[in-house]
Amino acid sequence: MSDATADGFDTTVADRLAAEALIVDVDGFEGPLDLLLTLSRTQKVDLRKISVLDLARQYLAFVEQAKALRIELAADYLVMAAWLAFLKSRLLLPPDPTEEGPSGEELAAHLAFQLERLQAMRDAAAKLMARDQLGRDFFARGLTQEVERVRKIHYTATLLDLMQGYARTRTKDEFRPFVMDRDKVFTMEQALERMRGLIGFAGMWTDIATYMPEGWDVDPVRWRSATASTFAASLELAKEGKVELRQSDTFAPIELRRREGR
Amino acid sequence: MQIETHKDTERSLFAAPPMGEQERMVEAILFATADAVTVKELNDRLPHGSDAAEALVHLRKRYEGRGVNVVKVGDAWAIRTAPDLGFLMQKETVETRKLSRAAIETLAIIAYHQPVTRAEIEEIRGVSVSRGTVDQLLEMEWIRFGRRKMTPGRPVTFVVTQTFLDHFGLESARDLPGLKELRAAGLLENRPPFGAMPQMGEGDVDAEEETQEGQSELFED
Amino acid sequence: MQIETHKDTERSLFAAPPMGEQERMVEAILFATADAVTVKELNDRLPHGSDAAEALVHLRKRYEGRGVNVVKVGDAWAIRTAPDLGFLMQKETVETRKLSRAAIETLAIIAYHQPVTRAEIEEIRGVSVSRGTVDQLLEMEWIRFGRRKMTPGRPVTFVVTQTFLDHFGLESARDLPGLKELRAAGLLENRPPFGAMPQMGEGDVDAEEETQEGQSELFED
Repeated sequence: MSDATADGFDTTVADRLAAEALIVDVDGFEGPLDLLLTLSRTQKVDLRKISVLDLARQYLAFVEQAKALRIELAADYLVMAAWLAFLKSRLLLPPDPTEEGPSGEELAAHLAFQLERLQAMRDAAAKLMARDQLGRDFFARGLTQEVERVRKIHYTATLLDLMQGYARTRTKDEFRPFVMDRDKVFTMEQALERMRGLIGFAGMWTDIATYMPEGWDVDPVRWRSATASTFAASLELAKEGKVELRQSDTFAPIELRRREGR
Repeated sequence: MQIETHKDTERSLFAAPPMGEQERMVEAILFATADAVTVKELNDRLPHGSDAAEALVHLRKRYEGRGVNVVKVGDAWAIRTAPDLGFLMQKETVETRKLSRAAIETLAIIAYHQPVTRAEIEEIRGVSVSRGTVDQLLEMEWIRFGRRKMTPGRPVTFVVTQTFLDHFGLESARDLPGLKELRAAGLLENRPPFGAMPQMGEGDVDAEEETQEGQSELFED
Repeated sequence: MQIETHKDTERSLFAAPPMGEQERMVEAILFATADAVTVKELNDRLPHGSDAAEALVHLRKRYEGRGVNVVKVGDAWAIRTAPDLGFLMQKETVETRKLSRAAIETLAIIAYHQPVTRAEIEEIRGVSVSRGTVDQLLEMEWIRFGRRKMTPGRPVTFVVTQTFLDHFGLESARDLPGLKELRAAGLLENRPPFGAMPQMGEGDVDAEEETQEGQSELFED
């Protein structure tokens, strides 16, 4: 830091005045890089040829002035000051070959690059804003026409819809989920019920075909169902010991008789 | 070149710009203004000495037959889409909807009983058929008018169209499966009143196996 | 080649309208809206088999030197009044929100360095970027989020939008003023700071190669 103090004395009156002017405006700067860029303009050279060493001196003088005027500087200004002091020492001292990291020249070059890049972006921004702008220099259509959305409805139906629709009209009935069609089935329960009522009269051997329900002999499907259930019911009754069964020959009629005595 | 002409206008403060320039100016104003602009307004906005009315004549001619035209709206002027291109300002969105139950039933009856009169449809459905339903089916081109019945009043009949057959993947209306086949295929259960089966279904009883094959094809895609 | 394939499709289906008609249609569509319309949108709205890109070439030529011009905005097209006639439009001028210096600089950095992370913007400006600045630019739809950087933390990037291009009358981000010179001077490079340098944002040191690739992709195709 002794370097910085020494530099404070080195600076000219003009520099100090300039630095003071900057300090008054410290709120107007957008951080240390912005301040450095402003300071660099006093060198009146191309940013590529700027003396980073001089710039570091100017910046440090600025910070000293601020301190002297008891102006609070934001932390990042002080960080930059410390770094520039370090950079200055590196630039002034002969390079130490044992030292690692970038050389003072490299650091200075990067700072110069940063300043140049920031300036370039500012120039670019100015050029951009100077362009003709929509709604200021050139204009879009004033009388716009909305694109009207037309909804077109496409109706569809499947063949099954058609079938079901037709069946509905023919049956005046809603379709139910598929269930077994029981119209043509004579269940064993039905056969049992029927035969229990009849066997009381079967003292003699009688063909079980005579126990078939009335009206079921017209439709062969119904006939088959009734035959099967009547036969099954006969077996059940025999098992219960209520009837006896006999068959004289293969495919001969099966005969049934009430079992006596129980 | 644009810039030069612009400079010309500026240089001669009071001389009106050339007519070509005035036309450009009117064009830009009509384009950018939200409302139609009167000749007076145009003249107020154009450089002193301009003749908006004349510029409009040229501009109007320039836009003749173009995609947009310079048109007079009341006593003002505007650039508007050419009338024949109005369709471009519409965006069609297609929505697919299931046909209503009434329409499906009506359609089914026509398909199974064609040619069929409205009275016959109503008799089968047990309810009157709304004009809208028939119109919808006609508009979809699924049904069309058949020949008139040779009965008193000579009522018109309806038949299904090729479009209908194409939609349902049928070669002819005769290929429509009968209710018997549908039941046999286990697809539905119903108790049709005896003798109510339509002709078309009955003819296929012998060809049961074949029909079922056809049906599964029909119902599985 | 695109045109060829287009024509092939068109031959197989319906004949596309003649090019003159297509030009009229594109003209009508562009006149109807204040926004730029992409070629794809145009093709979607034109009759099947049309070639909006070709129609645009003709239309653009037709409006050269006129009061309104056909301009390219990114991959979209719009009709805008000729910039030299802006003086006629005081009535139409819209008062735009005054942008802060920080916002303007941030915008320029995004435009010239895109895709760029917040840390990179802070590195260039030397100060942190306030949330409000970015929010304002996002709200104006002048910038939007680009794809994330493939670097640790996968930071989001910012890029400029079509609205930005339209506002500044740029055909593409490649047409930014002075872009070539800046690139030639190496000022668009993302040179990482040395470890010891004071820095505002965390620079994406590892992202150097990728960033440059991103830029060349954007600006050189």
